[in-house]
Amino acid sequence: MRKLLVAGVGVAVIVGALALTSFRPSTAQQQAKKPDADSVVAPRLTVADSGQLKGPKQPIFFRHDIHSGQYKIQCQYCHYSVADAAEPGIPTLQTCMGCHLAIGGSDSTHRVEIKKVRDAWRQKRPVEWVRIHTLAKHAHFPHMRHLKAMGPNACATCHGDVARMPQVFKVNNVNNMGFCISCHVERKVNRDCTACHY
Amino acid sequence: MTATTHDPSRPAMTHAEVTRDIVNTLRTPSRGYYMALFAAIGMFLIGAATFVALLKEGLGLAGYNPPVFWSVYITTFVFWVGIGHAGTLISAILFLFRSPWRTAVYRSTEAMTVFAVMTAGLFPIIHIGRQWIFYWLLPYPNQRWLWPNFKSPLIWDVFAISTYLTVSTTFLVVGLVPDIAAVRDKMTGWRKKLYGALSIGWTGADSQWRHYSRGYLYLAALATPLVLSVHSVVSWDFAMSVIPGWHGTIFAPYFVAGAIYSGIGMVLTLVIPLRRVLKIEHMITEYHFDNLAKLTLLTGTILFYAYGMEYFVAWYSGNTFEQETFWRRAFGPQWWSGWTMIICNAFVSQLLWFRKIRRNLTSLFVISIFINIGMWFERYVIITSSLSNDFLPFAWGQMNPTWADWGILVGSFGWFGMYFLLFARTFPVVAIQEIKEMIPMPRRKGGAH
Amino acid sequence: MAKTVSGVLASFKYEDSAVDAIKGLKAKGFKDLTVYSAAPNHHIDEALDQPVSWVRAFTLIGAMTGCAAGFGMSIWMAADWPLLVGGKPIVAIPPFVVLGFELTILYGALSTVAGILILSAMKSLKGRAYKPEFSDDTIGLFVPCSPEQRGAVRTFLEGTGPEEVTEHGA
Amino acid sequence: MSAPNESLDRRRFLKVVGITGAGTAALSGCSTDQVEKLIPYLVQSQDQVPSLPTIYASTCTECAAGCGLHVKTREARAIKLEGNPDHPVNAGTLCSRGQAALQGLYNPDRVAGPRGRNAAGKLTEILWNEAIDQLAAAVKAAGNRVAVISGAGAGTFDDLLSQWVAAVGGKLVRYQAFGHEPVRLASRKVFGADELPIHDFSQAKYILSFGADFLETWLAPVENQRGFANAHGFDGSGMAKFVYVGPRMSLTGINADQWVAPNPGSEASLALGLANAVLNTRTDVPADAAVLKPMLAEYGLDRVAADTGLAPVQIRQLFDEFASVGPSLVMAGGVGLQHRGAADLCAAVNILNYVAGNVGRSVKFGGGVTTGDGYGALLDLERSMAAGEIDVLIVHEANPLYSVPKQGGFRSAFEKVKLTVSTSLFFDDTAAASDLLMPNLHSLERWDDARPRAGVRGLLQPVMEPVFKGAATGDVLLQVAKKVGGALAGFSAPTYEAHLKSVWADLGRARGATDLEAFWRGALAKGGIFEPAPAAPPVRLAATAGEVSGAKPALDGDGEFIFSPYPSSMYHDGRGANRPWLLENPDPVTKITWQSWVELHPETARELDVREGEFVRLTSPAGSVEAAVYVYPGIRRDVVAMPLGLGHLENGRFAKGRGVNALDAIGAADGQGFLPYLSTRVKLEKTGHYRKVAKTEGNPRELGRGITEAMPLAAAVKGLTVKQAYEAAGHPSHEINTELEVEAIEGFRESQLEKRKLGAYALTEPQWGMAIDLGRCTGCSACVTACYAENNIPYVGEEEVLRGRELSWMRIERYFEGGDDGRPISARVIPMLCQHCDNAPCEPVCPVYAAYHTPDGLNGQVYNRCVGTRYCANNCPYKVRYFNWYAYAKKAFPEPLNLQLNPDVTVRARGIMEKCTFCVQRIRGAQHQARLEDRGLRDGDVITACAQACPSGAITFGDMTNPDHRVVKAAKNHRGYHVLEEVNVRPAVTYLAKVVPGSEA
Repeated sequence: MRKLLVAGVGVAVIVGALALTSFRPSTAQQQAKKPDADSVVAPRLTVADSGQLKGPKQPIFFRHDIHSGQYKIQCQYCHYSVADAAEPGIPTLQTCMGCHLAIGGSDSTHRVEIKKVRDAWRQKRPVEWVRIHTLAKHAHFPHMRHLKAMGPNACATCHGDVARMPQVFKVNNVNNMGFCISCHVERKVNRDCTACHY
Repeated sequence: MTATTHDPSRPAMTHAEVTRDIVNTLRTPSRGYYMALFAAIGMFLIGAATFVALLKEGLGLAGYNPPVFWSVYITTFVFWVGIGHAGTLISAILFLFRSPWRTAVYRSTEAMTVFAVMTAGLFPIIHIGRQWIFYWLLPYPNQRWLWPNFKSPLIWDVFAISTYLTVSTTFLVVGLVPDIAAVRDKMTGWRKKLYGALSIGWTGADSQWRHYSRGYLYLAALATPLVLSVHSVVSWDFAMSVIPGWHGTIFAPYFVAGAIYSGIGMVLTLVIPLRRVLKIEHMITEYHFDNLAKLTLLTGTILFYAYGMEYFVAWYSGNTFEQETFWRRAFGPQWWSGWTMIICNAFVSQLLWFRKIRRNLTSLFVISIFINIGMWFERYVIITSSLSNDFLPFAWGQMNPTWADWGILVGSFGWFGMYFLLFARTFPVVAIQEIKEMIPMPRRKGGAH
Repeated sequence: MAKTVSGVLASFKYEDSAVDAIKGLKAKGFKDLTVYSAAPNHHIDEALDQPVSWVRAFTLIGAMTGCAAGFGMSIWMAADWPLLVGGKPIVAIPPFVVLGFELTILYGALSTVAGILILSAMKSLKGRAYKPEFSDDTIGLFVPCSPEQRGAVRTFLEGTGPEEVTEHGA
Repeated sequence: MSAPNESLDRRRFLKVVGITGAGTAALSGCSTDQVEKLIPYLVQSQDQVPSLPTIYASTCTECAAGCGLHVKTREARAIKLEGNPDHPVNAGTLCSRGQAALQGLYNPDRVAGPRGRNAAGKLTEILWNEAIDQLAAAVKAAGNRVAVISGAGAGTFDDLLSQWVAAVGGKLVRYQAFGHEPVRLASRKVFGADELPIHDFSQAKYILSFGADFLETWLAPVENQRGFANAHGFDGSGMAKFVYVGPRMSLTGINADQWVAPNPGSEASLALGLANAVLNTRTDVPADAAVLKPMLAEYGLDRVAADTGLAPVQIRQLFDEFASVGPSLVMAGGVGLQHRGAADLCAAVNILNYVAGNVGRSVKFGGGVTTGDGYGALLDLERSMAAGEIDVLIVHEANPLYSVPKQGGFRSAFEKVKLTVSTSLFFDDTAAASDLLMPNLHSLERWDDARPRAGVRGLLQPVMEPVFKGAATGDVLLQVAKKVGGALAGFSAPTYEAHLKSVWADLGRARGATDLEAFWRGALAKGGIFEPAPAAPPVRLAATAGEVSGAKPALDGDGEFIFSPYPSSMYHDGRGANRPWLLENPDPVTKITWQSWVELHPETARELDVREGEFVRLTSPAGSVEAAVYVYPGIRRDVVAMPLGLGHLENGRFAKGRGVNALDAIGAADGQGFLPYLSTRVKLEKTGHYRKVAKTEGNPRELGRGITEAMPLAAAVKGLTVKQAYEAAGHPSHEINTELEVEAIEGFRESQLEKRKLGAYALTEPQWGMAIDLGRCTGCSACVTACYAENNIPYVGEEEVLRGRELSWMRIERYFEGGDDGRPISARVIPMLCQHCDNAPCEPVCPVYAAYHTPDGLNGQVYNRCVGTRYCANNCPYKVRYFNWYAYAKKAFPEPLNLQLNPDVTVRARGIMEKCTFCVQRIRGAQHQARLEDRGLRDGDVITACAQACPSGAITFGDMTNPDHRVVKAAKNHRGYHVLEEVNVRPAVTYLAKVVPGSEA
């Protein structure tokens, strides 16, 4: 009988506690770590390794760590509309070929992948990349506003240190509203619903 | 004074007989009972199927016709919440008033309350557009950092209904414990074990009765304001709006009276057959029904007044919107529903002025059916006809219910009946210990006390 | 099986005999009697005359907690993310009264039940003799006493006209 | 783009419009788990930035008016059509039909590619070169037995076509169903000018229309409406009076200040009577008008009264008013009043305009507006087809098998032709009967130009890759020419695009342009070249001017009712019948959607004992039609009317078998060069069956609730408010609250305002507001279509409309006044949209804050938060919240219609509430832009879709806290009022009371 009593009391207490307490969802977000220039040397990987790497396998084993890390190509070079439009813009094959007409790749692992790009270009067949950061269709995220406010290196705030990723993976669940809000509260900026939802 | 007495509130029985007769109600039931149970389950399945269809296709299946955005579902919701009120009134308020006649009936009415509110509780979920996220109405911590809007009457509703359900359930269970113990001591085998567990070690020792009686008193004291508040809150779902026909200050008392009226109607509908089925006619007697009927008459008359007052205010306010609404309530496209409500509630209840009718179970039963119908229509009229024609004539529209509306309505009765029947079969529907409390124990020396 | 408490159990069909027995025993200075009855019975209460139950304290505290919780929750949550609706103040007390009220009742009721359970559990009935008919039509009276005293108690009880008297415990 | 294009199938098309994230608007649901592909463009496109709109200028081909378009494209898909602000005809606005051209482009029932008849006579897919070979062979064989029916307006294509036909010696008939032939005939008769006049409303002080529905289908509706609004709208000092003469109040009619309904056919007599009155009273009549005196003298008051059956006092009043007020503008020649005397009526009106001195002022000739060769020419062709003199018939941009009444022999004649070719984009009635389908490209997919009038040359350019395997008919002609050679050898241009460019090169040279490429690109960017019309010599009366008769035209049959088929403002000549936007957008007068109906006068209905929705059969010598009755007080008792445009045998899933074709009840006979629509009497009998009429209206009367306020001109000039006007007119004061109450309300509001100033709500943001001038609004419903287009509003279809579940965020409420109480029947319209109230009743009742107030004064609706309790909709006094009872959006946009969805707007899922957002997506877009440019918002940065489309410019939108925004001035106007002010919800939308001439409102 006593056990039952304890249980009974417990329930009452818990009900009370629940209504009173309310914890904040932890929305720890990974801050932009400035890749210190020299240290970045992309590891040698073959497409075979891409299976082990985090993040989805892409039709072409494109190496952000080489392009943006090792060779320090600005994000905006390929993601051309990120500073003036809501959409960052996915580089066209033409953009790729701009360099890869000339650059064939330093070693075999690169050559294989670059060949894929050239073939696609020859066959006029766009590459179908697997999307990693997807936002629900009812949320509108204007990239340009965020770059305007946080500067050109703001990308890592949400996308993580892509410059060190052989294969891009999702660092933050950008589709979690809490992820956006925690930042907006912290920075004391607009929290109005219709800023994103319309 | 001896055990046989002229006080009609005290059945002329000994404690032993009381226990025996009530425990007998838990023995193997009649065929009639099973038929009733299966009927209820069948009806419930109809409702369930309809709900699945709603989930799959959308609320469009029901007869909604903007501007009528609420209709049968909310109507039925309010109907069931209302039913609940009679139970708590009888078990709690009359307990405080120490009115003797409640004893025999309060257990069954209280059970009715719990199951009615359980039924009502389903409707807010059924009627919303995205049923699968109904829980967004609850204030639970979430990663979106969002809370519900406590200024919304609908949130008040959520709290009122869940509180009401919890409290009346507690009240019922607490009341049951000593009786379960009594049953336990009469049972054998697994039944004894079952009731033994449920009686959480009740022995009827003075050390238990002492706190029990006190606690029960306070529970009643808490339930009393609650029962009055719940239907007030429900009425505010409407009264807080700007819609002519809803935007009324008398809504709270009006709804509470209506709720009790409908509740007692349902009590009559349930108890009249129940006492026969369970062979407890000698415990629930004409005397009790007479009192129930008087209560019905009182609340029915209050409703009569409220109806009149609504029309008076509409006229007296000079508010063209109100006037149009009430004119159409009586003579508009849905006049029939308006008149059903007035006849079934305002007029039929007046028959109870006659003692003959009050004490004749057949007539009472018929009247109770009228009350149930009338009170369902009252909510239908208030909700549907008020919405049909509000401010902008261009946007007016009439709704006609479809199978999806009726399916859910039928289902709700099935769901309710199912639980009630199972309860009547499993637990004493008459409060053993309270009856005994009223029957003085034999005294060797005799004489009054 | 808990070890039984040593004592004498008497069962009465007649209310006044039970009352006499209780009075008598109290007069003899016996404490901690346990009286079983199928329904609360004020004659027995008088005979035992015990202080009023403390359940009310539970009720009061629970109710007050609930009231605080109701208002606290609604006010804090409204202010946590201020959203304007219908031109009303962000923190508007009148609507929050409903929340305060509902939780008052809810907590009040739940803690009352908790009170009943806790208080009646304070006094353990373990090992005290009990008979099924106590929940029917018989009043039971258990007098815990040392095996030595049993005889005396028994004889006293038999004098008060019980149905039967039995001794318990090793 | 290369001509007949085999390689381009839709799959590739979809790749080409490679989608970046927001590219396609998918249903708003929280599930984003499914793997999504990112498909970039192959080549960096010069003018496409993902998520930013690109605007191309083009020209509308939905009617002959030739309005200029701005085509808004996103990720290389056209998503919205807007007016070209630089264009002289429509000046930046657009009508419903023009906007719905988008649903022509993406119409799921377009002919996907060339089709030919196989052995079994079934139409089957063929290749373009096969099709061209077949046509070429046939043309070669046919020699000069080739004919072309073309609905293409004047322009380079038309020129090419006529040269082409001339080269083979064939027949070319330029035919448009609504060709306004009578107007043209009259111009020839009275002024010897073979063209349609251009009407300038701006100076008119008195507007008189003899059945000319200039707001719907008559000549250039958008231009007319703009002019009408400027003339008839109250400008602070005065306004023009508008009198409508006709058997029934059309959309144009309900906008009249006075409706005159003479005996059908007697209008000419009235017009001549007016001319006579002017001649007798006015001194400033042109000298040469004297010759008309004897002829006009016949039309004295008595004669006119006898002819028209109007009360002499009313005629007298018209005579006096018209003679005294000037300058005026008189119009005639509407399809609805096209009886056998239509040419005479138009001639009479010409004379009236002439004597009133309007010609050259409000009625201008020399615009060179022509509308083809007319119905007469078509019937001639029919004869030679029937006689077997035609071997090859090409039907281009016309649907004669629908628009020519069945009773005539057109279909049989058509079937006699050896090879019938249809270039229609859609599988319409004519295409279905043709042997060879060579679908043209949509006007948004091809190069072309249009020459609606002198001085205006609009350009059309492909704004996106073709959706289907069409081929520009211009290219087809050239290719055929190459194959045929011989007479056609002269057509050497490689493609039609090249031909067009060369033509424009000449235009450039003619204008002394040195850099032709720059000239071309300039024109392309501007949408064409717009120059003032070359000065034309003033027209004078022709010798034949006097031969105008006011005699009553004949009517066929002996039924008791005169049958008046009239053009629907939505379906036009039937081409709108397969566009859901137009089907669901209620008829501006009857508010009926998706159905055909028969209009009956209430008393007639009472006599016949028929109620709304009851089916009746109209029988004339030509045939019979059945449709449900709509009881309409705005029609003569002896007339029954029916809208044209529905009742197609084919023409796609939405149109096929929907409604009935009113033409089935009239004869196809030629009334000297035009089709006399109003030419039959019909018998009316009940059929006994009934169907609810799918109208969006609940109750047609206002019940004195002051929803659409109006004030007399006298009061308006004095600058009175609505309330004052009431009192001035001696009406019981329209009191809302007593002084004390007002004080209390204000005081309370102040305290509330203080309390709510929390966080974002410090009222530092702009507060968006709108003003709608009911003096300008005509109820044309262009705003409604614009709203559907901008906000991805799904249509719900007939069945759901019957349950009142349409989702039109912006709706036009139409209320009738008078008619039953001695006052003459009239109608008032009011656009009803979310009022974005400060004290919005919908907000506090939402349990989850899905409806709430944004810091910038919007009434926000967060779709993804909404759980669908629908309390907000119940509690909205304006009933402007709409619920997704089913997943409407899922079935409303069948491929490829879904490509028209606006990526900036969430497509709403099932079970949630939606409503007008003041185009919040446009507001946010403008704010983003302003922020990037480090500046604040300026007036005009944000224009809502409705305001942008409104041809009358009745809607202004802006920041109410910023005094230099026009909306602030508009809202402060003394005519301003709020609907349902007594509910004290503080709407952000201010309505400006309508002004009616005279001293009675």
